[in-house]
Amino acid sequence: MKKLINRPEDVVDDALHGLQRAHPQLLRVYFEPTYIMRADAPIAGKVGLVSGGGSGHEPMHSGFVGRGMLDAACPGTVFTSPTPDQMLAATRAVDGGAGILHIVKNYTGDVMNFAIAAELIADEGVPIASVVIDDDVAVQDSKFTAGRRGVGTTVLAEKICGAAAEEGQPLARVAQLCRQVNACGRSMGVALTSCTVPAAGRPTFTLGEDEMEVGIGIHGEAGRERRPLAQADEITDILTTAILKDLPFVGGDRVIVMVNGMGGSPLLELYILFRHLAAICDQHAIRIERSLVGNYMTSLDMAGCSITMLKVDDELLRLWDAPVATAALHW
Amino acid sequence: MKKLINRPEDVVDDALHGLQRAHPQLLRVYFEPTYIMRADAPIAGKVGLVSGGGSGHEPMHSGFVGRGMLDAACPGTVFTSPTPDQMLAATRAVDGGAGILHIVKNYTGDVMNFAIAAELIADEGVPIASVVIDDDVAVQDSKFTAGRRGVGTTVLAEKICGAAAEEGQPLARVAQLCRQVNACGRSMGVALTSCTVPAAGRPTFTLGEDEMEVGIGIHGEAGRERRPLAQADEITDILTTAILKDLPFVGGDRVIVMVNGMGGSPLLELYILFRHLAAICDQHAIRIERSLVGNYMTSLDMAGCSITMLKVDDELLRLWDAPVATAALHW
Amino acid sequence: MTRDQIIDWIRRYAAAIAENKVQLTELDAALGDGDHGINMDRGMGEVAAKLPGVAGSDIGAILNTVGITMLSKVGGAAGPLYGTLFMRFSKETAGKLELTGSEFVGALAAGLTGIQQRGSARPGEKTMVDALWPAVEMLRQALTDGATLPAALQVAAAAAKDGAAKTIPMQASKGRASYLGPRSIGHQDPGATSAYLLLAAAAEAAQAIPPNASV
Amino acid sequence: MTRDQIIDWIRRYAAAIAENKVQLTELDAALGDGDHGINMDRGMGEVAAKLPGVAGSDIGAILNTVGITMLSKVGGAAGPLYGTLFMRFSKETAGKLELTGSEFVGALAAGLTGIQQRGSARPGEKTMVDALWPAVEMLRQALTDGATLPAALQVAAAAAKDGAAKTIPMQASKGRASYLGPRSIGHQDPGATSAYLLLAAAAEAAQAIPPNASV
Ligand SMILES: Nc1ncnc2c1ncn2[C@@H]1O[C@H](COP(=O)(O)OP(=O)(O)O)[C@@H](O)[C@H]1O
Ligand SMILES: Nc1ncnc2c1ncn2[C@@H]1O[C@H](COP(=O)(O)OP(=O)(O)O)[C@@H](O)[C@H]1O
Ligand SMILES: [Mg+2]
Ligand SMILES: [Mg+2]
Ligand SMILES: [Mg+2]
Ligand SMILES: [Mg+2]
Repeated sequence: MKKLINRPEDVVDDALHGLQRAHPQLLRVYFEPTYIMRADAPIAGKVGLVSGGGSGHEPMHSGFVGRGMLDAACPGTVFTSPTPDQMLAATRAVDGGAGILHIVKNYTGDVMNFAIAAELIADEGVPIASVVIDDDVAVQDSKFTAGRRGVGTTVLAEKICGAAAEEGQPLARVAQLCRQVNACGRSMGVALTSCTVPAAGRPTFTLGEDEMEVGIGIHGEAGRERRPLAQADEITDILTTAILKDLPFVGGDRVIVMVNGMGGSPLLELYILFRHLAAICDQHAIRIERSLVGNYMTSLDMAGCSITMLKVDDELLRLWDAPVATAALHW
Repeated sequence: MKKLINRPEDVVDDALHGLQRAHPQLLRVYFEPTYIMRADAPIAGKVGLVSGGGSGHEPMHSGFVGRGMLDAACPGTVFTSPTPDQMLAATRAVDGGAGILHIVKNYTGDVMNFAIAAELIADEGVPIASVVIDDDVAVQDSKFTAGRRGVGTTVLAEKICGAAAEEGQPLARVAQLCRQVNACGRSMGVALTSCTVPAAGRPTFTLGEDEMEVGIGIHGEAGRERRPLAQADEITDILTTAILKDLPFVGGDRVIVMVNGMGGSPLLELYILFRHLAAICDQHAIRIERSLVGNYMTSLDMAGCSITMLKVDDELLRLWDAPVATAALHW
Repeated sequence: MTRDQIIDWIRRYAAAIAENKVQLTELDAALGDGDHGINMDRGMGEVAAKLPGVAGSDIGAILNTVGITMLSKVGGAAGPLYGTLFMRFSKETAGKLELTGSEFVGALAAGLTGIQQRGSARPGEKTMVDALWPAVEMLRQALTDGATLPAALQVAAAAAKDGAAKTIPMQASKGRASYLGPRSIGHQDPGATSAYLLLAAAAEAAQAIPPNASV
Repeated sequence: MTRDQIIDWIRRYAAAIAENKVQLTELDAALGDGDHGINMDRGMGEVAAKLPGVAGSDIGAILNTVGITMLSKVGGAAGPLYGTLFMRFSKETAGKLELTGSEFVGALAAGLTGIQQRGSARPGEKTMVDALWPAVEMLRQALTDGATLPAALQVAAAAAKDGAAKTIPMQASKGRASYLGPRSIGHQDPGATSAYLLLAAAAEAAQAIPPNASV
């Protein structure tokens, strides 16, 4: 295991201490229970946005805490959902009197832990809404699954809802925007290598030198199918075709696209995917309005990528363009 | 070789096409010869900043093209310096009448190619200054070497000089700032794994499961020494001690620090390094004024990191804080 | 079952989790994300550390601490599920210093109901429910048939073991394993396995003289 | 050496680089960044493609095209160095359709001087200069001693080969290999190796009847 870490059991706490020292103007890190809060929270009269999930996906969510995005993030240990006490403490800390939105990725653990937290928060009389993001087209949404996983659309939802909350929109509206983003966003990913969880010390799964795992989750869960390793354009075709078909995205649609690295793939490669993605959008007369290319929702050191497409209207674009000041997104 | 690429010989061009499509508002990509120009260049009366180097270090330099930073970047093939015709075309394109600064990393190839370009540009009557960045403390600067390599300080120099040029400072001043940044910046890196150059198809070097290469260059060049793999804090000690001693940085100094990932190491790990780096600065009463944590100057898929420290004064800090709008740095 | 035996149960469970940490994690690597053993061990380690501090309380209070600790220290899917099990168990046993067989099975059944409310899994979906459900059924049956609680818990543990083994040919439709579709077939569910360990620990504790019984 | 032989020289050089691409790259992986063969081959491929278009020009114009093409297509350290060599060679041979021995050695010496001005390497620093310097010396010596240009180029190529081999025990103090310090000892310099191939190609071309001589 080739990692820049101290003891495997300390990776999350060590990194959070570093995060605090690197961004003292932006955020505050608290421990026992662990959460990250934007430096100026709570903001009176503003809906508080709280998200969270297992660690190992950085910059998500800690890198999205700040003005115009999240009020707090609750990091679990690596790839393990955080616990209700964290969510409760974070929610209390950022409560500005206008209610709280929990943005939850659809994994059984995350959903249950956030649900328990929401019950406790509601008991305290704080208005609370929860939106579950489930945008991964690799998973069939049926009664035979836990439903689609929450992946890349989460990043876009946090940005857009953060902007709406920042300009003072009420909880019901912010939650509705979040549901809209979830309804209009689709993602799919591919792994070229496994990741290695520090506590495990070896790769979660093994892929042959000429194999890839298509439809991978962000925790090293197996994907939809194993295939021979393909070139970038073919990979882009596979992911984009599945995404386009699913919503479906059609000619005339306007989109925000994200080409996201899983942690071990260089930026150079992500731009190679973007080239063909843009060509596919051209073919379908789908207009790329904005884009993100980089590591936003990673899976430790996994080589691979995911593509997210979000159908937008003027209002979503306006909120996307609104100022944001976090460690990972800033404009 | 597990890479998201098409043909190895096309990686740079493919990625540049993607870059253009991802950031149409920010930049324009030109081919034959290849360079990337900020979308609104040339800007009359502004000193033009041109940099460049081999590809495979993304986001450097293409990700630094834009308002408040570079006017143009010249990418070579992977790990190979670009050529004078690129620099000449880029320089002509961004010439706003106030002269041009070339920011060059100290590698024999880069220096010679930029030198030839500068001679040709001077022949055309364009005022031109070149500053060579050589901040890598892993290399002894003596007559027995090609001098110290240019590494992390380059990123900081491009930001700071870009801000000075943006506010209309003259060429002599912008060049002098660049020399000041170079004189006050120091870096050192470590590799946990080799990178794999697409055209080569296999790792440039091999490291045992329990080895690391200390003082690595950004092209897979061997470093100062091979050592047993250490924990993050010890690695931070090794790099920081070498950096602090070299300038030297002393109590009361104010610094911008960068903890830079080499491409294959997750952000989580970089923050772990930052934690101990901050503790070391505390011990020495060195004040961290600003910080960057992330992949800014990479070496393809190499796992590893580098640390850069730049001693700053109020003026450098002011220029650091000035607005910047590029694909990789934006505030 | 006495309070000391309840404490012994939890202590034995923590030890069994620690012992099977790697195996549970490997089962989860095949079906999920490879953290079940690590998460359970982290949580049960915290629980074990807290037991001495609550050893003088009633069974309900002790198991409430167990539940809350698991809820806040295990994380993932198993944390809220086991947390719910113990918190429901605790509600049923508030104020008690000893449990009869029917009190024990009633509380355990309440815990299982809690798990099913929280996770909405029925038997056959390849989850911990597949171990817990037959265990509760067989426990109730054995007690009805006149067995002592220690004897009935032996039967229940065997049923849990069997239930866990029967998850092997199942296709998962709940939790992370469900993403695998048919590829989830052929592996034993980690949560069902840790649930079997819970019943096995209970059977052992009911049989044994707890170490601090004389104190 | 006739114009056609000059063209043949460059064509043979391009072929030799293509043939030794992997070996040159491996030498560079040991001492530098593992791209020398790739870079040279990319550049010489472009050069070879341009040769037919300039075959009717004089030697100076042909080698100017070679130099400019290498300058803009090779990159790295070798691009500007070989580019400079050919551009200086071209300046000395402007307008010529055939070169005498002394014209050839004079032009080659000018090219070497250009390389040394650009890179400021002296012999012994483990660079291409270690192959080129003895080659120029021995070429001049052999011609002075009365050898024909083909014969003298054989001697020069042997000297270049020997010079390249002598870089093995050297410690590099120029270029990327210098970062290795003492670890640079024990490997042959890639640039010296490609420089030897240049001389070997010249010797062959001078000896051979160029393929398009009759055209
Ligand atoms: N909806 C559910 N109902 C009951 N048990 C479930 C459910 N979802 C998952 N589980 C159980 O949780 C176990 C996985 O726990 P764990 O690995 O700790 O959580 P995670 O899947 O979040 O990593 C599974 O083996 C299964 O027994
Ligand atoms: N200052 C110099 N003078 C002469 N030759 C040099 C100098 N620096 C490097 N070289 C030559 O360049 C060769 C490396 O070329 P190449 O690998 O193409 O460039 P780079 O080092 O930029 O990757 C070395 O083997 C050496 O022979
Ligand atoms: Mg988990
Ligand atoms: Mg090179
Ligand atoms: Mg798990
Ligand atoms: Mg090289």
